[in-house]
Amino acid sequence: MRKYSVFAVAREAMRGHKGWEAQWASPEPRKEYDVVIVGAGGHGLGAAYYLAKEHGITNVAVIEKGWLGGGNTGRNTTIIRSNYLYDESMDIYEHSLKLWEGLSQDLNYNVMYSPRGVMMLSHNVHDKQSFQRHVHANRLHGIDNEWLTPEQAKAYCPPLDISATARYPINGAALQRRGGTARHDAVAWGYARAASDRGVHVIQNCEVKGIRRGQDGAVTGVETSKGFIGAKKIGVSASGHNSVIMAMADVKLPLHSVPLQALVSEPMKPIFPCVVMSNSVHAYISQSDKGELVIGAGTDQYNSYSQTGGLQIITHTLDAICELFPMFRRVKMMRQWGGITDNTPDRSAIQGVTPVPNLFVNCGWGTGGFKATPGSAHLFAYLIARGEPHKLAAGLTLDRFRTGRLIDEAAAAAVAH
Amino acid sequence: MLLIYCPYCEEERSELEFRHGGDAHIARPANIADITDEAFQDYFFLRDNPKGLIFERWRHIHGCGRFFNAARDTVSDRFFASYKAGEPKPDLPGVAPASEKTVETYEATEGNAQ
Amino acid sequence: MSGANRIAGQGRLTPARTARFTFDGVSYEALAGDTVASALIANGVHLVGRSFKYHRPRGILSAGAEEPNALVDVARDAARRQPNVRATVQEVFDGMKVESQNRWPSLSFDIGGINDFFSPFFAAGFYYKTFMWPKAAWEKLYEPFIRRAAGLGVAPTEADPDHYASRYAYCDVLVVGAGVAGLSAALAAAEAGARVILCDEQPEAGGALHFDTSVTIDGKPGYDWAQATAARLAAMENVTVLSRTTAFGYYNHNFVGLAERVTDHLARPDRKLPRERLWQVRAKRVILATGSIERHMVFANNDRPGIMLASAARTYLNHFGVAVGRKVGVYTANDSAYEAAFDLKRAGVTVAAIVDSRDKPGEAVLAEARKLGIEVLTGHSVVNTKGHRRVSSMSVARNGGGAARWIAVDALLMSAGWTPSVHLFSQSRGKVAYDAASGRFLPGTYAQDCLSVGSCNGTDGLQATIEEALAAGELMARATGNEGGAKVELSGENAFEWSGGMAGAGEGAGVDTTVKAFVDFQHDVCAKDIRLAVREGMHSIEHIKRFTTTGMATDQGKLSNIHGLAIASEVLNREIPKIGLTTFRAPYTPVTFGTLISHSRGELFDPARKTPMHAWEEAHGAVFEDVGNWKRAWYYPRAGETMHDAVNRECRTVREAAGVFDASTLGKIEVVGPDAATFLNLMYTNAWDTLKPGRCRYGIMLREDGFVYDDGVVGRLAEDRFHVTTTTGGAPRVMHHMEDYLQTEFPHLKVWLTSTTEQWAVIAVQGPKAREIIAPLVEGIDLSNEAFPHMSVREGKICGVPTRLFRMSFTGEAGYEVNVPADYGQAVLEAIWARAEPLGACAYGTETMHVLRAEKGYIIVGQDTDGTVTPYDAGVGWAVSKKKTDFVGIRGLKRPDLVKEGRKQLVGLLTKDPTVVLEEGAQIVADPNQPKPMTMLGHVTSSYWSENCGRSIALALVAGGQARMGQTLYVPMPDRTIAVEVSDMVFIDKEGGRLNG
Amino acid sequence: MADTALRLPPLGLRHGGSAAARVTPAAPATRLSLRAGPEALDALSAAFGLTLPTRPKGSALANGRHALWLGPDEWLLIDENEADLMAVAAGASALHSATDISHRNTAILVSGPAAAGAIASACPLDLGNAIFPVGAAARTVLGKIEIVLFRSGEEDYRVECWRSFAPYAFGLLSEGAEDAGL
Repeated sequence: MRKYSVFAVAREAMRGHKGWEAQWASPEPRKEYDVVIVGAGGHGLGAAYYLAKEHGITNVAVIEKGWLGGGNTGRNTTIIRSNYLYDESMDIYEHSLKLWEGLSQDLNYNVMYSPRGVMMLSHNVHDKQSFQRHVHANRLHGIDNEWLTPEQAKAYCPPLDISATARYPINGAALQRRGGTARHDAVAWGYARAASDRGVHVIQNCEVKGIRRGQDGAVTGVETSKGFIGAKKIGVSASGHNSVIMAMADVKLPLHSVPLQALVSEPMKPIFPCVVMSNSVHAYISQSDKGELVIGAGTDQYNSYSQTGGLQIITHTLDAICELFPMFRRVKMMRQWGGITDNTPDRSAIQGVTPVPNLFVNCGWGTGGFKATPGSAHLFAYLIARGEPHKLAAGLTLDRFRTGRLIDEAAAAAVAH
Repeated sequence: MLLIYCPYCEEERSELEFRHGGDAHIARPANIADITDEAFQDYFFLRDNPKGLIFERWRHIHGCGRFFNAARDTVSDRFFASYKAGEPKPDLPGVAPASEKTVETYEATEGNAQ
Repeated sequence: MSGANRIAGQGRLTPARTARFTFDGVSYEALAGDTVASALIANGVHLVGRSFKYHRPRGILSAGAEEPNALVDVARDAARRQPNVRATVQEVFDGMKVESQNRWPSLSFDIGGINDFFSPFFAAGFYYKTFMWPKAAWEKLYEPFIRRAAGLGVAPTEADPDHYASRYAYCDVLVVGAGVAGLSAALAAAEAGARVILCDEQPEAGGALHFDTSVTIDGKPGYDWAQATAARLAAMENVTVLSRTTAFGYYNHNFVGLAERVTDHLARPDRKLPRERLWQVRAKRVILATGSIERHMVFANNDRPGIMLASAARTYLNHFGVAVGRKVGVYTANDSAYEAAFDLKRAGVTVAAIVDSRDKPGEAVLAEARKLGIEVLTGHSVVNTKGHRRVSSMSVARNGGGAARWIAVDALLMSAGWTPSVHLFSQSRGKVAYDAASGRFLPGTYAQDCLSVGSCNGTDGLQATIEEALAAGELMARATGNEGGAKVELSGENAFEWSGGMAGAGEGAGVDTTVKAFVDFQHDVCAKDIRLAVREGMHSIEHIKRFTTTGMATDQGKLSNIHGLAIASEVLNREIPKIGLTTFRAPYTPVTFGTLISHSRGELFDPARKTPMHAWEEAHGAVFEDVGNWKRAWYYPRAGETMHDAVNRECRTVREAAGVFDASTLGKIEVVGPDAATFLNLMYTNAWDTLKPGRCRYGIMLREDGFVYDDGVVGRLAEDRFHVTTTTGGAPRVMHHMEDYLQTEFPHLKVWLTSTTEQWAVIAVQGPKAREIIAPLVEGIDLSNEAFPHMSVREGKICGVPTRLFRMSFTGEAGYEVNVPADYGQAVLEAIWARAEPLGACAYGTETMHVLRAEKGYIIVGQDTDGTVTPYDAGVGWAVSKKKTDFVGIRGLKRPDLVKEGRKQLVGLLTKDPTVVLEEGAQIVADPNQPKPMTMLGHVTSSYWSENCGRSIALALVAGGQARMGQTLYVPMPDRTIAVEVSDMVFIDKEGGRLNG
Repeated sequence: MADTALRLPPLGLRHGGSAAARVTPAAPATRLSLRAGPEALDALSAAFGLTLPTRPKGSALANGRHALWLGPDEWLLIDENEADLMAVAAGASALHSATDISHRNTAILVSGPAAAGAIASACPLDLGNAIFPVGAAARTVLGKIEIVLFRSGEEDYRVECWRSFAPYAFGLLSEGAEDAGL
């Protein structure tokens, strides 16, 4: 594979960019693979890449019913952070953050990971108690997260209104400086290119219609719109559609799928330096490299596989954004969209074995899946290769809903992912 | 924003007046104290999350206050029926139950990009 | 003179009505009704902006909402400044300040223009391939540079002083678009008696009739017919006509968002007027008459100022009376552009040539061109242009590679045909279908109750449009139960039927990878970029879009989508429908946040709930804190006191004398009915049938999974009536939770729930002198310990008004909670205060309440517990009935992990140094010297300086806490490690004697 | 014995709106949340001196006493003469639940030709004459709060809300009234 570099770009510039090759191959499926991964999002493609790179398993196909990166990978607001509360969450998100830090170099693909800082605003005593609990837990776990006074928060994010007369005045903020954003499409494309280069087949426009199992109950392959594809192992990582895929193997999961909406403003010159989240008023916002304000809205209340949602969800978020940043009332919304997230009862992901032999699942990332991409992919590859979870993902197993060992970040902190 | 028919108010009202209540027809076991951990997990956590026809609960919380059930398509968000709590699932002629064997085509949810 | 290019006798504006505005500091005159674009062209200004990436000089391309180039910054004053305004839509008002964007130091000399020179390095997606070395440089160097280069306008920096309005509206038929089709449909529906809303984004009705002067309807010139029809509709009682109103989003169940621009065209708007108004329309039926948008031609350097859509030039001439040039070239692939040439020629403008890429244009337009003496070059293409700040000539060559010749022009009009505006249809989740014959995507399968009519439906021809629209209007009216009115009939005539059109790169786009033939103007996406994307493996149109950013600019691809698709189709050698369209997303055109949020700002952003005694508290110096939506008195500082001083004084005073406290925000639910006790047995862990009327009990409520959900004191007023209290924040969800179980799991129970949170003002009077304070005010209740012991409730009167008087305590002192009907709260508090103050009592706030209850080890659900704590963990396992066979949570509570050894349990913590106050949220470890990640045993949930104990106290959730009594643990802080001892949770009056005071 | 405490209603003497839609606080009234099954309706109707409505959005009026249908077993009773409704309810022997909410709720009157428009600025209910005629009542939302809306005349509406939400409701209706009156 041709290495990407400034020199390569310069060389191509001189000859009309005629020399670039396809970033990934578009092969016809083989009869059988060692591993079939369902879902070519960041998690699935990344898992394939790490299977090839770290476990030497290259006879792998990632199958995708649409276009790769077209699910939640390409629809989210790209926030990256690891300052979660519980050990299980801190472990996996910090593992992910460390991989983010070197991902462009590892993939030879600029994913534009930008550690511009993620700041969570505290508006009342309860917020402060909760955020300080995070700050302390993070520090003792070895994760950066610091408490800022309102003045320090304003210095870090000048557009912030910290006047005491605001409806929800700001009494401090928690800041993770290593948190930030990345370019979502580049993550999918970078993994696809790097995986394809190592021999992985990325098969787009190939819809899974069934999961075939042998007499021992173990999986033998998938029925797809391109015919039967044999598989010794299957990993399912299909974000909002995990319930549907897993039902094909008669596995029921504690998931519900709801549309999560987001929007961008028209592009403007740099005005907003970091990522700001406010749980009390339900808003998060950053500015993209193109200059658009990227704003995450809430989920609709009902199960839905439609990638649209109600206008009231958007307006509710904008209420809060404009209350925090009254200057933005004259800014215009340019595009709104939705993605389908699959959510667990404790808002933490499930990654692990299933009751079906050789069928592995990676689901329930809810609204927090993007930031987990490299970490989740890396550990999912380990799970598929070894048949048992890596210790960093050992807490994310399915049995916790039976035993009650929940990882309830939401209940503990009421912090939106 | 949905327009939801409330079977008690006998008219369609804005979603703003309603709160979603999860899956319908999941009865709390009468002997709940005695069921197994697995049965409790089934009752409290595991859900079909169907793509297509779903039977779900709504509460007209800012209206008549009543819980009721509805049948809706989770792909088109179209309602097929609303009925009072306690009534059985209605017959829905012509409506296929959601099934993993008949996954919607990609275009149905995703516009027309291929 | 309102501009040298204004042609006397042309257009519909009134020459006598002028307005002055500035563009980049230069003052110009405009006519009332001008857009910024028409006024600039009238004044000979063609260079108005710079493109996003290459900073290419750009002019005005269109005359409508699809404009990608002419984006300007418009200001009324410093705070009323709006970036990224389309000059083609914005009407000029007197005193308006317009600035160009994305250029430095000036529009005509823009340093960023160097990007155009280096553009070979900035091919699509180049940034994915570079800027990776050295690693740190991305954040420090490359990204800031990219960010500064990108972006268009400058964001507002002051709070927006304008206000916005909103309106929910219902109708039988919503008609979007007031062109021929929309007006006809609205008329038919309205005459049939339907409730109709008709909206159009332009100031006046007419749509294409603004430029198409060859149309007559019912014998009138088309534009005049449109105005008359709009006026007729507006006069009808069942019709609402909204101009300057864009239907921006089509949501579920025929819910359509409209944005009405109310004052942005006015020089001195009435301050009462909102700037914009959001309409949230729920329509039984929707008729989409959204028309179509002319496409540009894709050829080399097709972006120079002065190159514009043919229909736009016609609009500027026929509506605004402005000639876009004096020697005009036309480059087209369909007949409609000929009419622009005819109109200009008739107005005295020289038409250099009509270059038609087709071999056989329509006969009628050819004949007319001949008659007017206009040279037509069929089978030719424009292959290049010259001119820096304005086009100066076009290079024309016969198709197939003939020799090119340069023709001098000062404007070049182009048309590749018309793209139906199916945006709203697509947003409604209808599926478009590709019509190969006409090369258009048209409405295919409908998902909602709507119909498309006219050119957005691919209907060509005036009379066909009228008939289709009339039929649709009537059908939709009938379908919504309207039976009135006579059938509407209309007839129209037009000079020419249009045919032709093409999509994709023209001859002049070349296959050369250096040619800049723009597909997406704003984002500088050229035909070559789309080819590159395909070469790099981007085969889905969504990949192509995201890789090249075509269609992602502020115009959202209104001009570029079809061209991009056609080029991809050609390179991939796949038919257009096999490649598909990208998804259309709302909004149709950008909508200000202010409009979307309308009233929700300041005090109307989120209700701030105040108790009935709020004014009294304010007058007595209270500082308030936010608890949920409530404003609660936090502490009452006296002159010179810090918060710490005030809280210490309040804490001491309550235990030494007494204190009064506003507890009104606690949730209250009246549970009434013969099965009330049975119901509470199911909802709480405790047993309620044993509670006698007149007595109270502390209750714990669980979720089904066994975790603590809420708590509160419940008083039994009668056999069949309970007064339940909940936490302040928990009131609504507890009510919902109880209703859920009552209605759906236990519907057989005869019991009803009513929220009474706000019926009662609650004044807690706590401390040794509590009884002395209230006794003289109370009637009908024996306050003695024997008659009215701790945890009792009585009904009687206080200060002459009814009260529910609770003998209870959240402080550990003897005390009362006086409930009175809310409107009496302040007066009763005043009466109590009049007695309390002389007795040395104080008013105290929530902070003191927190300290006092912590001294007694009383928990606060939500602070000392989170959603992972069982009653046993929280030290209130005694409240879980062992006898009951059912209550919500009984099974969840028995799950393996909830009964496991070593769970986190609530305990007391005493710092070894009593003066050190722990930080709430601080983490606890056994070994402070272990490496990170440390094993954390738990965290501090509550921590205070206790003036009454003379030391700090804390509560904490600690793994295996009960078994660690007396152990030393550590709280590592950034600057030091604090040693603590695990203790009992009760720090004061362990026997509880003070309660009976 | 202390003086009898004075009543201090939440909205005081505020006024707002526009000429076309006046917004004013209603006078104090007694209110009851009445809950009962169908078998108790006759007895309760007799006790209250009006026929409790049984149709959605229905209401009944007798001598300044309104009964508004809120749900299939729920009515809001409002007595503008401040009669003791709890005492009346206590006199009915049929099984029911009566809870005094006189002070929980407060009311705002919106009247004038633009009254419906003022309310529609924040209320998603269809207020068309055919669907919300004079006498119609419904619990619904106004902006971010819950209200009970009652149409007492062609151009007269009563907005009932909880007392702590009243300033918000009043502000919202006043803004809506200004805009609707333009």
